[in-house]
Amino acid sequence: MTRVEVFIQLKPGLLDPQGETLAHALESLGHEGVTELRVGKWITFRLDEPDRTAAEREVREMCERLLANPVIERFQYRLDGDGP
Amino acid sequence: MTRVEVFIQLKPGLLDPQGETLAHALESLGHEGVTELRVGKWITFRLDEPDRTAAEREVREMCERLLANPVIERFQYRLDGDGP
Amino acid sequence: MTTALAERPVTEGDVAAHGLTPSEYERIVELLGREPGLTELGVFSLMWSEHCGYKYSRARLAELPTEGPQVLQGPGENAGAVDVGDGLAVVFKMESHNHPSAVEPYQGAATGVGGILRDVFTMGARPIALLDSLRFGDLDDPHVRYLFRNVVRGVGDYGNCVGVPTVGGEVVFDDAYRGNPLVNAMCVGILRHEELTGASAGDPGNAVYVLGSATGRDGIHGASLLASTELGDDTVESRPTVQVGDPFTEKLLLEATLELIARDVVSGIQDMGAAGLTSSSSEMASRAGAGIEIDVTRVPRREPGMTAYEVLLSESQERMLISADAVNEPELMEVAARWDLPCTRVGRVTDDGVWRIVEGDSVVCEIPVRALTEEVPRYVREVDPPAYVAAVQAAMPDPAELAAIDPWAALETLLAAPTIASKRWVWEQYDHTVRASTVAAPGADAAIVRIRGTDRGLALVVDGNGRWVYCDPRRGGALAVAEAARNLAAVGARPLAITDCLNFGNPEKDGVYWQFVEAIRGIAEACHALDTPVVSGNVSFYNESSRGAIHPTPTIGMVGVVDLEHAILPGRGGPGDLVLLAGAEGTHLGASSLLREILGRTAGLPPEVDLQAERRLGDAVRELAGADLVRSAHDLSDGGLSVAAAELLFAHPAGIGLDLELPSGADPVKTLFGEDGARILLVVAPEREAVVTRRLSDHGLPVRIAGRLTGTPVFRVPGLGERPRPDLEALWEGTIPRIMQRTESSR
Amino acid sequence: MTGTPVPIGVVRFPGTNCDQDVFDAVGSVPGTRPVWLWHKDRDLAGVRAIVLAGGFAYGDYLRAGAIARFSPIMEEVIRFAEAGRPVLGICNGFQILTEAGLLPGALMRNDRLTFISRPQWLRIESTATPFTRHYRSGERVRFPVAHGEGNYIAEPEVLDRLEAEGRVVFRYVDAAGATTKESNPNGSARAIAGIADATGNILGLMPHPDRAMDALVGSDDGVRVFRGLLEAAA
Ligand SMILES: Nc1ncnc2c1ncn2[C@@H]1O[C@H](COP(=O)(O)OP(=O)(O)O)[C@@H](O)[C@H]1O
Ligand SMILES: [Mg+2]
Repeated sequence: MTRVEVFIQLKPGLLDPQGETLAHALESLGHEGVTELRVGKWITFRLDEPDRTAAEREVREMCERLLANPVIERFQYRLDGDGP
Repeated sequence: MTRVEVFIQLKPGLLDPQGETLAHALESLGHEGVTELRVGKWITFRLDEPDRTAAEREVREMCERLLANPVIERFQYRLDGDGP
Repeated sequence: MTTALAERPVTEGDVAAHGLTPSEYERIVELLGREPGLTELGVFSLMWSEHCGYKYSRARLAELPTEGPQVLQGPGENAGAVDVGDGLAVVFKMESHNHPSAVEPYQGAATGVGGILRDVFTMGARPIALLDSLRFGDLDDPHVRYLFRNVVRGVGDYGNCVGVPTVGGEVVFDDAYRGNPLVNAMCVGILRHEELTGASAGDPGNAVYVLGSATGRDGIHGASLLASTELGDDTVESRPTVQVGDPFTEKLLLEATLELIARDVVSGIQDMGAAGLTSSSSEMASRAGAGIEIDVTRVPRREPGMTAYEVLLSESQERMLISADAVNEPELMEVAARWDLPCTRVGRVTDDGVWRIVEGDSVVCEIPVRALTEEVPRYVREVDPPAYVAAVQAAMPDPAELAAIDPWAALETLLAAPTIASKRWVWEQYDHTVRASTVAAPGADAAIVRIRGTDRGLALVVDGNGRWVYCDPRRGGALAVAEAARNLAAVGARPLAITDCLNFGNPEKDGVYWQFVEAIRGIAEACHALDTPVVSGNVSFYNESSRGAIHPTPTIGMVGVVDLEHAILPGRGGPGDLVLLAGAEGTHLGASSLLREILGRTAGLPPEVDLQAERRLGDAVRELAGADLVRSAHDLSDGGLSVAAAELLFAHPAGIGLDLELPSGADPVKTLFGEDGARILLVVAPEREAVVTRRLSDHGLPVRIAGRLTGTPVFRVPGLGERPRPDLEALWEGTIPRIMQRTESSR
Repeated sequence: MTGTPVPIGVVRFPGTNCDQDVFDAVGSVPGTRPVWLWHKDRDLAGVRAIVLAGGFAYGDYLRAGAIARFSPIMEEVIRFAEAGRPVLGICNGFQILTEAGLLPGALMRNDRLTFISRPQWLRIESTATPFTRHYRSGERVRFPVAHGEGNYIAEPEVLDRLEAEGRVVFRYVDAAGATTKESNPNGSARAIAGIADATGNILGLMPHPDRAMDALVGSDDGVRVFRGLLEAAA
């Protein structure tokens, strides 16, 4: 059982209306120091694929085909505890 | 400048229809080994607060007050590269 | 000051890369009296593109009737305006967002809705309704399902958030649209005559402001590259230019804009849509016969390091260009601040007729305004019908093949065809009740929204049949207008005017150009005959993919008025009521849904249009409605009498059934599935049958008793047998939800 | 009703889009005077009752109602509500009331994952609130629903307490009055469409009584909600 985390965000340069609105809200709550705020997705699951490389290949394919929208989003993933 | 990442997820036990639908979609694409899939939020920003403890206190407050809804969600955060 | 000429000289390669012909380039040099700079070249390539400059369509569009006593504002402004009495006017327009939706269906559809909303509220009108006209390939294709789901989500999320009800529309599925879906959105707004505002820069000396979102690199070259070229496999390349919509900011812009106009603070205001700052500023100046000067360094940016070129051509959404007397600046800023919208002074209106762009203290562009807006090259040519037409028209199946069709199997197949099946799956995702004014919701032949403060409503519909236009563009164009008018008649409404969205392939190809010319002829003829001038519209060319051009698809958005007390609403009446067929018997199967769905063929000629009959039918039904002689109605269209009767039945409570009678000796297939126009089914009380029949005859219309509503949920055709209503209804209601449960593919 | 009309506040947040519908609904009841309340203000202008209208305050970004809940006006609304004065939250207004902690639970994304817009049958489960006193207990009414995040959820104990204390005010049902999977538009726990606080003076519901004020647009079942609101305010 591999524990998988996928991180998805709008491509840089694309407008992130949610992020902009949230940043303003935080500011008006007194958190002035917040910049470059982006809101993305965090997807976690377990994958029944003991072989590390196979698991990695499969996760990448999931991201490209379904989890992320290649037109406007970019993704990262992490298997078990390893860094993104 | 502290780089902040906030991770928000529905509390365990709460039904996550979006997660279930995604899991089904993955399965029908041939990814049978996927279980316990949850869809959450990944919020990233920079915080202009050099002092580590102060930054951490501020981020925690943001999460508790606004970013997560304690009734249905739980959160984690990470400052700069440190583990969640 | 340094000038544009300081940029490196333009090469032949640059000219080609900007999609300009050598002769167009010569014309530019002539107009400028010098070689253009690179930025200027980019500006010309946009403003002279079909999308902004209408270089292929303008001359032909002139054939459309645009005048009438009811017209307050015809084509030329952001939207048209028509008088609806009580000092009120309805403002409306339809626009396409086809290529952006093909590239990114959710954002493409959402920003399409955003753009058409802005076109209406910049006129000073409050948007009160949206409609959408959609075309996709075959739903069995996983990618088509992906496009369909996300386009519908995009239309819904945007309109729902802004708070404008989406009250009607249409969806057609045909392989002809597989590589290139169509997403046309129509917005309808209302205002008092005196609030009608233009997008003119007004007097020289006015200050120019940008209101709304900051400018990013969104959609650079979107208008020219996406809308003025075919979608090829390299479409991937245009993907980084995807625009993301922000309906929340749009809602703030809407309120701020209407407040500014009500307070008379601005002299002109225009959406920064296709070609962004470039087209909005040059068009505003052009309308005022003035010049304009803008300093791009003052335009708020979302990203660092943007060039003047990028700022000029950016298509970032939710931005407005405003011209106002500088003395109003404090009030302008106050309103903007209250709605949390950035507002920045970026330039001024001048009297030299020059479109001047400066970056700090250097001049980037210096172009006569008219060169960008009036001197656009116009191409007119005479072309012959393409070869396919004769072939398709001749390809009718032989009578034996038609006679072999089993009517029940055919009806079941038609009801389950996604194009004919219920679109509930779509409109349940659209907020169609916000504003608490929706009298006839999606599901009716035309939507009705009440006009607040009056006892009348607006009746709204969009219609278009690309298959018919493909088989005979002229007839198909006229039939689209006729069907829209018939849909309004079926709710008791009187048509006022139309907007159109002309979706075609590449006009540089003779065959496509011919379709365009012929279709406009047909639309013009119908608009003359039905007295519905064209007050606004949009042309979308280059709807092609590696698989060729789409079916030529003009979609017609028609607006009418109805006296709410006498509106005909679906589902009224009950067992014992008669169903009358107003209009002739069906016989025509050419280019019909039957051939398409049962024989898999697009063949033959579409039915003939009898515009006088359509007009008489409309007059008669409105007269009957006014006298409360009709309980409910449904017009005949896709699938003919049998499908219309079934849909009429499904609008009634579950316990109701229907007996449908065929004239003795009639050919069942032709009678049940013929798609001849000028026909409406009327539900009337038995005791009214005589007077209704007489009144219809007085209008010179054939009429017969086509059946009756019964108290048992069965659909019966004496002589042919019967089917339980629930079985047929399950096919009609269940098809799209069932198909949409299957997996999808984003590629 | 005689005397000077009773002022009732309608709050406008950026992104509220049913404000005019609610303003008109309130104003249609003889004896009331609808009053706009602006999100940036801290002054309730002497209103005797407050309605939080539907829409997409702050675009519903992050979570529906999450950002609006921190507007200056909300501090006053919370004080007003805690003083036992009538507060009605419709759709987005209900979401804001839960985010503000004035009502328990939360509204999650519809289980169907899509926006749902349709006429909806509801059963009146409690007539003990001022807003529902003009209905019969168990009566069926029809209001439109139109939302993407109406899936009501709360801890089981909370749900039990709401039921026990008669604070479940509206429940989703079908035309026959039964609660079925199809009759529940969003997956709400126990088909809950609207709830009240312990005093009954704070009511939140997802369906739109403000869009059910005239048979011409499908239903006038909502009129009595606003009549009750006026009486509670008077
Ligand atoms: N995309 C859509 N959005 C909203 N309503 C739609 C859409 N597609 C179809 N409808 C509604 O479904 C009903 C049937 O549509 P259609 O079959 O095109 O009607 P007709 O054949 O009478 O023109 C109409 O009320 C129409 O408004
Ligand atoms: Mg119709």
